[in-house]
Amino acid sequence: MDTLIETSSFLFLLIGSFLCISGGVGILKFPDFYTRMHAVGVTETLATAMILIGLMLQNPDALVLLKLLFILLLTLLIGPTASHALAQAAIKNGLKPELHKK
Amino acid sequence: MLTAATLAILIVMFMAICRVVVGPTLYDRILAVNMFGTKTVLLISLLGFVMGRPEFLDIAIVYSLINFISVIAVLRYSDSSIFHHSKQQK
Amino acid sequence: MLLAFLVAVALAIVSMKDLFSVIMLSGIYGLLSASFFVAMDAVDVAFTEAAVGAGISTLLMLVAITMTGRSEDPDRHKPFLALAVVVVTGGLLIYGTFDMPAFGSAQAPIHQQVVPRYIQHSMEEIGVPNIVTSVLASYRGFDTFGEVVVIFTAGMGVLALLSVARRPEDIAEIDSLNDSMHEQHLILRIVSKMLLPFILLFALYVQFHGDYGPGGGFQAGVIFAAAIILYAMLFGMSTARRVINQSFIQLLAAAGVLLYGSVGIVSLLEGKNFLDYGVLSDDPVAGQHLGILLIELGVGITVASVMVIIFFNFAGRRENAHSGEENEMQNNNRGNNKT
Amino acid sequence: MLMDHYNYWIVVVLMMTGFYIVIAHGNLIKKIVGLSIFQTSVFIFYISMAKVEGGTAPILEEGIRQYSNPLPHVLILTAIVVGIATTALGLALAVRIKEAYGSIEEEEIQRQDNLDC
Repeated sequence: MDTLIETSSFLFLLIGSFLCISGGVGILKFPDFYTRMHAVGVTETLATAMILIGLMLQNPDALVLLKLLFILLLTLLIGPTASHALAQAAIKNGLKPELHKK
Repeated sequence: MLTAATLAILIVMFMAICRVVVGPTLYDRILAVNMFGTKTVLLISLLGFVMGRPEFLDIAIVYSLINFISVIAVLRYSDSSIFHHSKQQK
Repeated sequence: MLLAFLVAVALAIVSMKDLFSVIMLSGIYGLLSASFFVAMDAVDVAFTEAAVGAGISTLLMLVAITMTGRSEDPDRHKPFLALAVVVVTGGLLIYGTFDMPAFGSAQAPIHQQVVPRYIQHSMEEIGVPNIVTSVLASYRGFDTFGEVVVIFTAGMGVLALLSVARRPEDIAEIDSLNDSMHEQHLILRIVSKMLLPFILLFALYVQFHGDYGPGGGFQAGVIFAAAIILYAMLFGMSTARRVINQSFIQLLAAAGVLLYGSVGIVSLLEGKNFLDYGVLSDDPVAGQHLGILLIELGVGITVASVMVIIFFNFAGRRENAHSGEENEMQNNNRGNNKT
Repeated sequence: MLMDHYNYWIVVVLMMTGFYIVIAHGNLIKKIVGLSIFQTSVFIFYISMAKVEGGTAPILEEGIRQYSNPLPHVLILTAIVVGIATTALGLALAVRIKEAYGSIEEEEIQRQDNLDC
């Protein structure tokens, strides 16, 4: 039974870190602010969730699980709101997305 | 496996720093700071597991809160500070 | 590894022109140094550095920047002389580090004299697992008392420097300005409405959890202040002032220091020296617990109220700078449409 | 051998960058940032001295024998909070200077001082 947990947590961590790296590459490569914003917004929340779940499987101690759950809920709540606020402020201050790019 | 994940996160943090230094517009920098914050939250929880001390998670919670508050503060004051600043040039 | 990042960020700060990105970088610098402290097993310190170094100092600098303009003129007077001085001092210091003990070696002199005593005896004498809190509160109670007074005076200093005389009609002016600006942050307000009780609760958890895990008066105070600042930012200064008015906060700051001092005096009256809590209840270890809890509470109250005072004054000064200009614009508008 | 003193060299390099910022830059706010860099490097110096190889965080638990040294942590804890208090005061002064002199560049302020006296 625990080998199953072990492999699944291993898998989660792997996918999580891969998503993280894709987010990192996204923030460097994408030409325009809004595309970068998209890359970071998506991977940030998902990768954090993946890695946290991977950590949860790692160690079934009650208190730790509770705290990890807190962090997970918090990031799920905070991530999108921060990106929303950022986009709203950017548009309001006249940062026009470049639509005509090839 | 944990160390591999911490290494991955360190690389991503380095990318975020490059974006902050290079970032043309102001909002790129705020975006990179936000991303950096969430990655440090992950790094700390991973470090907590690597070192076997679970109290690190309190710090991770505080981190995500502070990161959220500073991003909101930056946005709240950036639009009015530009407004304030541009008026002086008029 | 982390240290290499730190150096990179520091060098970037040197080369940056635009002050805004300098503050961004100083935020990242604080975050990085806090995660370095975590790697170095300094749990409490990472906690404080995260809450203070990354959070509050970036915030304060930001508010200061909105008043003092963002650009920084690039002239550097005689940089090479400065560079030379810096390089020389750096060389001497590095030369100094050669006879330092290797990093992380257990035989280093610092670990020999006092520390083993603390590690062995702190459990029986004070019964608090977190040695850092026990040393902070009871072994070195007097220093922490002095430090709380330092924070209090800093708060009073900022109050004296920046407190703005509120003319009655001025308040109406600022209220109209504030409420108009905050209508459009709708989503943020809802999310922070959900988040605020959680942050306040977490601050209390940190406050009373200081004995067993990382935490304590300072960190709890800063988190508490951060929650209030978030509220003040999103719902406007005037509403925040109505919820927590200025004089009450100043009273609270003084009360924190008073609480701390009174605990000391009580143990003085009982015949022991100034801050020896063993006396507070019949058996000494329970006395220590009680003493530490009260001390942490006093510290937490002072730190929270001083941070709020500092932020309110900074933001108040900024609102005033804004409304000052609004008045001029309105005056000259009124002026020219009258003519 | 090289790794032993790596931490201390990094601390010295950080200290020097902070020192350089304070000396070479005219802008007051930039100087305050330089000071905070200088300060944080001192903290890092203390904490890296406190680390014991294989020691864990100074919170007593049964099975663990080897702890990192808790004393520098206490010192740094108070130092950080005092540091934030001084930074707040410095910023408050910078704001008042801006209102009094109209700019926070060192030369500008000195020029106006020479004019007054």
